[in-house]
Amino acid sequence: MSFGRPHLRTSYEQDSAIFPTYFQKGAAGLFLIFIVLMVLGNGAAGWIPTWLFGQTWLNPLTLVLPFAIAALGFNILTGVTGQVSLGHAFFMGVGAYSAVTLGGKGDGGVKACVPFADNIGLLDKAGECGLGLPIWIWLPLAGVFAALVGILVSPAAVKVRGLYLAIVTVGLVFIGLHIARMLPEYAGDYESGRKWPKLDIRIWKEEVPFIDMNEDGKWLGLIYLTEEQKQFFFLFAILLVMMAFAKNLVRTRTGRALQAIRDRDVAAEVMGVPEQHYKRVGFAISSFYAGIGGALWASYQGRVSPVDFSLLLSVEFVAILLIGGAGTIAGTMMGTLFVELLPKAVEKLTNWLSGNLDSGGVIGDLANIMLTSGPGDFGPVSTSPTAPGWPMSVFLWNPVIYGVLIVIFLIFEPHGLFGIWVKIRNYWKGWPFSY
Amino acid sequence: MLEISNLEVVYNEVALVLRGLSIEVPDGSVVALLGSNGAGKTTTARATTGLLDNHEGKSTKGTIMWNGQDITHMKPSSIVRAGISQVMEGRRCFGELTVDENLATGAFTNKDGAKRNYDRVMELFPRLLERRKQLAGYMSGGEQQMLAIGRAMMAEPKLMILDEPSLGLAPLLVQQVRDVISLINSEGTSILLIEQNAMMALSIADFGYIMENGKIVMDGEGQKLLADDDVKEFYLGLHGDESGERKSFRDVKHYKRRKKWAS
Amino acid sequence: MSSNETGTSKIIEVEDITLRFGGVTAINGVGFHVTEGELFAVIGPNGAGKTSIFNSISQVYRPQEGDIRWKGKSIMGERPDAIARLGIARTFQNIALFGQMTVIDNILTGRHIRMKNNWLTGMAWFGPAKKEEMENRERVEDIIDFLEINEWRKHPVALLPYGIQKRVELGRALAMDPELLLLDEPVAGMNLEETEDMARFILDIREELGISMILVEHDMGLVMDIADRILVVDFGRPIGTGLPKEIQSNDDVIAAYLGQDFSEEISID
Amino acid sequence: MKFKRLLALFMALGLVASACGSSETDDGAAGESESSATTEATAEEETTTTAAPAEAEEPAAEIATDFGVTDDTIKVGLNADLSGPFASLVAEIVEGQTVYWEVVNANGGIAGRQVEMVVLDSGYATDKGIENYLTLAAESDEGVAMISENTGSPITAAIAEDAKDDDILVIPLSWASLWADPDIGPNILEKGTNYCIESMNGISFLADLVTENGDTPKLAILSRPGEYGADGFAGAALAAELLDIEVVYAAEGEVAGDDRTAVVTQLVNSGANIVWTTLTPGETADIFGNAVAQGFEAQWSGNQPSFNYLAHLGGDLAESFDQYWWQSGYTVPWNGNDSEGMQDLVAAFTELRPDNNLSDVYAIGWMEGLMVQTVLEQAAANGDMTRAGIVAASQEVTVDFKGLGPNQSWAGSYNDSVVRESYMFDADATAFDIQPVSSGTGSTGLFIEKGPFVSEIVADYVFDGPCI
Amino acid sequence: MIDVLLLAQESTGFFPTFLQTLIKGLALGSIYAVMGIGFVIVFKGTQVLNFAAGGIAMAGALFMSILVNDAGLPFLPFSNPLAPEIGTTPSIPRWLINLVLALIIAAILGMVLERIAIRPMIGQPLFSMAVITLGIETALGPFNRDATSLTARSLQIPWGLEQWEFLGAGIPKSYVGAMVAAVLCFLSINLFFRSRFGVAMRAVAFDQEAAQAQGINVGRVFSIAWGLGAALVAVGAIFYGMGPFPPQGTVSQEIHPVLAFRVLPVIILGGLDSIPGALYGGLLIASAEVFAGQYLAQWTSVLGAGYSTIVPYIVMLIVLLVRPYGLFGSEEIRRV
Repeated sequence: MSFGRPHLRTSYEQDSAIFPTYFQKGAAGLFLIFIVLMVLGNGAAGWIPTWLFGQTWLNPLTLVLPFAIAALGFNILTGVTGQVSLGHAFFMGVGAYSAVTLGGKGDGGVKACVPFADNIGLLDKAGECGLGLPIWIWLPLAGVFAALVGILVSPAAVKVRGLYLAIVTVGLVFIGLHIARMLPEYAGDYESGRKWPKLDIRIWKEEVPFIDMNEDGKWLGLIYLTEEQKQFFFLFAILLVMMAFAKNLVRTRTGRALQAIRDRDVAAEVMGVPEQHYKRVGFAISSFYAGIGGALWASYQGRVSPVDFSLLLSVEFVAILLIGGAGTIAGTMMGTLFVELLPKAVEKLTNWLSGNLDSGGVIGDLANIMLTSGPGDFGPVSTSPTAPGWPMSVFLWNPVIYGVLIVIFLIFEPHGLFGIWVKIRNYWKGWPFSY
Repeated sequence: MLEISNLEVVYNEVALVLRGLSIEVPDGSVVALLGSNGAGKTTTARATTGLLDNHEGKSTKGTIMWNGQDITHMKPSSIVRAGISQVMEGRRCFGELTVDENLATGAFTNKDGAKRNYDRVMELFPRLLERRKQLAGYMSGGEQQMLAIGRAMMAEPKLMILDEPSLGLAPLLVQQVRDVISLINSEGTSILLIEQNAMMALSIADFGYIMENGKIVMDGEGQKLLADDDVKEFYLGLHGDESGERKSFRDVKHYKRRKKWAS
Repeated sequence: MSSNETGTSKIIEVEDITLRFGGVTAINGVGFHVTEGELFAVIGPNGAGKTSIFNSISQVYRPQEGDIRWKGKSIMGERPDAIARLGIARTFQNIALFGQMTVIDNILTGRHIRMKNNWLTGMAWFGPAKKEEMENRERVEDIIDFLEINEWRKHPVALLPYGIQKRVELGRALAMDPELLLLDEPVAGMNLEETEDMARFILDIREELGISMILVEHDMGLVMDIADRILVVDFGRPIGTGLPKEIQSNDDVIAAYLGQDFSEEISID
Repeated sequence: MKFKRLLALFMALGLVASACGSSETDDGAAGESESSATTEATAEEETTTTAAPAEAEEPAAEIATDFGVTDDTIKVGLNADLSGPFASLVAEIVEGQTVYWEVVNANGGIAGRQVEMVVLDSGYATDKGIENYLTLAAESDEGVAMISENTGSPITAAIAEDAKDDDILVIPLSWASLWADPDIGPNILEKGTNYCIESMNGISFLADLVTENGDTPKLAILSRPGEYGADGFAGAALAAELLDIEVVYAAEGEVAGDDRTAVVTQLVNSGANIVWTTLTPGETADIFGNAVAQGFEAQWSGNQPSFNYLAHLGGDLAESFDQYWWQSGYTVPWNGNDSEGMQDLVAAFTELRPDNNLSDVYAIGWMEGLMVQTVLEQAAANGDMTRAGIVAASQEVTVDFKGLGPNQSWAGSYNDSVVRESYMFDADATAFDIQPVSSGTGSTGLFIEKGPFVSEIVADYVFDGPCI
Repeated sequence: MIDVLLLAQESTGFFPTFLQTLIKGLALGSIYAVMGIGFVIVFKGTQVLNFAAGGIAMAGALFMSILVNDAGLPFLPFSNPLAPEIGTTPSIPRWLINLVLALIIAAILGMVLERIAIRPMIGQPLFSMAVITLGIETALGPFNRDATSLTARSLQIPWGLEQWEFLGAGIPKSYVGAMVAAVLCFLSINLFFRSRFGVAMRAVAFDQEAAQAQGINVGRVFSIAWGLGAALVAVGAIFYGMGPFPPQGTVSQEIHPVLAFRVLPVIILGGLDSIPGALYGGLLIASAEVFAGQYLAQWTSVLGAGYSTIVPYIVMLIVLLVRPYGLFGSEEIRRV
């Protein structure tokens, strides 16, 4: 078509493509290749994560992926539809527990799946409900169940607006936590939880999985991968599909309706967009993503407890949205990476600084200012992880940093990392004529 | 005396709304500032009373001097203390407060004179006295306009800026507002009257300015402006062509048309 | 169809509606009808209840009394989106565009009721959804072309100048392929040139598409020139209906609204 | 993998590194807390500084290693709650272990190697705990040789199976009776008496007390949800059955959330004269305080973390606790006795942490240190300090806790390896006085009333598996 | 098991239990109401839903415990002259003076937070402002937890667990204390709203720019709103730290931060901007919670342990299904 003029688009189809120009297509492709190389442990692509997060960086990075999926859902509800929810953790929980009920191992048979089985005398002792179904059943259904629960609570949720909705969804999280306590046959022990099905792909309930994600080895007889690499690629592929879905949603009729409700709800209704219906759709789709994210997260972790689906988890998504930039998919990805990897990076950085305490030079000085290695020193961060009181250990500083970042981003860069990226891009677009 | 010279105001760091505006309000006079929608009249009022911040606006050039003091970048509360009060466009009474409480907010900077000024307002607007315990939100537009003017009087200003006091009022009430303004002026308060209703404003103004696109395009004594042909055409809404008759909007169509709509 | 030969069948009838909020009566027994292809104007001072009439027609507010009929069928109690699907489009006094969306997306949102793809087909993109999106995109480009806002196509509307926003809003309403268009102060705050442009768009829409319109406007010049019939309201009460000429000479209207010497003082707000 | 081992062997043969490294770090690190959070960077630095050939104390070459053990360092990992609900407690336990290693390292370390702690914070969140475990158990330079402390039953339950797969030894900071069961946690090296046995001993003690006063014991059991609550409750119920005590109120797993009004009402109305709790300190304070306020009189005790001398003897309820509470435990308190272990501990803290406040729980960290040292030395003696080798060594040792608690070994069946002794402490509000270690005075207010003792029911009971 | 429970229920009379439950409901309701008013004042003054109230409240309780326990003050060169002797419970007047001091410090904390984080955001969407407070809450948490980890943070309540006997029911002095505190707070807030600054605050709440045009220093009004809001939630937290309430005279890092979230249903029911609403909402929600906790206890094995703590949220959801703007909130007119 028109290689020489990248901005000239010759059809509407081209104009509304995800990556409209050849340059963008190429950049996206290169980025994908970079990620693959990085995960395969290629030296050239791998030094940054190693330097920042240490040798075992692949684990934290893989952990980001389920969060990214859930964050996409949060973005659809809060960034695109404009409905402020603090209940995302609840829907992640619904997805996760649907997954473990369908795919996990149970010890009480089908009887254990009846709520309060032991109270009404079906079973002598509380058992765990698990049907042991394969991933291609439990994963989509985890999303579907979460979406259904989303629709179930929507009568209360679509009626209230703004901050009222935020508070209602706070209530949802607390109620969800309590339901988990009421129903140990699904949720397992309140504090230690239960075991989730592994990510292995089975055709049905056979012993040896069709594709094994938990052993090093050749994948489909093609390429040798470690267990961590397999899991990363599998989750990454799911994330890409979910990203494509989200992008498609936003650029079609439904997505526009959702955005219209966000920007002007009354005007949207007068334009023929039924507000409550689309809020419900937004809620359901968002919950679907949360469910998938929650199921994959729990499955990758192997075990999570009900208490992990707390308000703090919801707040994490708010931080992701704000730090990344609301309403955009690229921003959501940046936000997730930033928020999920930040604590780890801060820990490593502190360790690195404390290693350089006595090295002199700029780094040594910085370390001396920041760190307290013993009494009489006044740095705010204690090098000892155990010293109580002031100065605080890096573990306590992490949430502080995270909270302060939310504040700083909101005050100084409301468009988040994505906004910063756009500014940089525009600067270079105009270069050398930066105005 | 209020002197605004070469004032430039920018909103959101991009939109230049005032482009070198200069006006004067001598002590004891009524000055009218006229212009169409978007000319920058309200911006002028905001700049003078320090309310630009609320709208992401900033005065980038020029000065506003009040009796020899530079008030360009002063806080609104200091400006009110210095003796300038504004009656904002759309009245902006505190609907959930009673009439008395509304007046009390006006006396925020002038605790000492509160009683005296309260009596003066009530004398001027007996209607307010009848309704002193009523919530302002339930009053009619005309009463609210009286309340807004009364509220501004509570600070005992030396200059009162009125932004579109006739807006949305029935012709009869416009008449009343005009009389009240004259009365306040006669007691020694200077008035800067910002209006779209040029007829009403110029009929009581000692001096008038007409602004367009953020600049003064014409000025002169009130009666003189009223008689001006251009003023008649553009600010009294009498569009005209050479023949002196209004051009119908039905005739403006098509001359720019390039493409047929539905084919 | 020329502007003088308006159709005879009533497209919408408003019958003695009364709307109250708490203790305030916003509309008090207003009634009128609009025939096919007619340009009907509603005038009156600020706060007279003009916008409330629009809100009642689009059922954002529900009048307590009276009836509104669309082609003979009552639409009272319908939801706003259902009204839109009947073919009633509107613009807003204080622009109500979707600020963060681009011009294209805003107008495409107007196509909402004329499109069918849902969240499922939309997510899949390939197939019917894509085809439909492209077809409607073409239609939107026609509107953009008509309103002469090509250069703003990809800008988020919140960043556009006021006059352009007004046009986008008109475009969004047009995209709904309406049979009745409610225009709420389309030229408020515009200078003469912009007003002329808008007048031209309104007349074109009317002549070429035959869409009936109800116009709320302060600019007496515009109203008197282009409206077929005029309703005057004050304090929620109707004080006169008729041809522009009749209105200009109606004593009640002059007393309550226009003022004694209308020929000299046309634009009283 | 093979290549790496060969390389390690080669380096060990060629460089003979250990002694010099340890003597150098002795000077630098002995008195500073810095060494507790030793990092990758310092580790690298040490390797380079020790590159110069020096005399070896013993040939390191014979010891096989895989992860976490180099020629001059041994990394042990702690998956600790340093920001969550148990942070104050766990921080002091970690401190106990830290000081222990400072002393050991100053004396030449283990098998000529310095012990490095890698401390990660779980905040008592299962997900974070699992992430930490994955980091610690990584099969790379960052992995550790064993995990010397893993806070909490939930997180221990969550990683138990992985620890088995990874063949890595874990010492839990949790006393559920599960961990001693080879089927559940073959690699979980439980320390001390489990909740179940503690409940049995404690209820025997309380029952005797009531019987001596001529009353018939009537028992109320209060437990919270979760492994901890379930295990403590199971022990209490078992004790009631074996001692033939009437259970007048059993709130099994019913204590949760903030409002415990109903539990208090039922407890007060039950007429119990013995109360056994398996709760958190906050829950204990609430129920105990409300019950006492309503005139309820009984002999109270509960599993170890039900009671916290700081909160309970330092708060408004101090006198009531003094009057009605007996604390159960399985390590001696700060001024509990003059055993060798306690003297070592106090001496080390007086020298290395003079400003720290005295605490009962340093002993727990100290004992973890003793366990790890014993196991690692056995592994070194076996010539196999691979993770698997360490696990194997743990089955061969008996740890001498030097009077801080009953000695312990982990070989044999469940019934053989469980620890049956526990202590009962008297809470004394007037003695409670927290002072810096260096002052030499002060007290946590807990004094040994009885113990270490084994109640009859525990001595006779055959444990064929965990109580839950 | 259930047989045992039924026996237990019968052994005390119905009426004393009922009375005791009612009084507890009123006391807890007073605390919820006071904290609710704290939320409402901040919302009225600055249009911010203060999710950081939990952190501020707990910090306030910590200030109190520092004042009544330690002679010195952290980071300050001078000591607290009114501190009771170490290890002794202060007399009631001395305790009250320290309470006022603690509230002043909490108010200063609120003002500082407002100045740093809220002031730059004035005029932004409600959502952004609320989220900023979520950030503050997250950042405050570790400081609070760090402070509680040092030693037990007793509040040295002078009346401890003492109670009066009344018609067979034990009525703890703390409950009465909470009610008295609530009444005082309610009255003084009402008085405040009639004062010059109170009228100014209401004016700012209604129309910020118009208030500015009257010469009202909007910044100072914001400061006062946050100061008052912080002090009120601190009152709630300190009185919740008393005797028969769960933390039993100490500042609890498990309960105190969550307390504010339990108040959210209260202000939803009462309406974000209604002071009487907060009062009624607080009493209603707390009564529901306390009565459910007392009278549904037989069903604990089915309802789940600790079920009473989610009663507020359930009540909130049910009410919102029927009335989307709460019981006392007024329905907004949707403007186009």
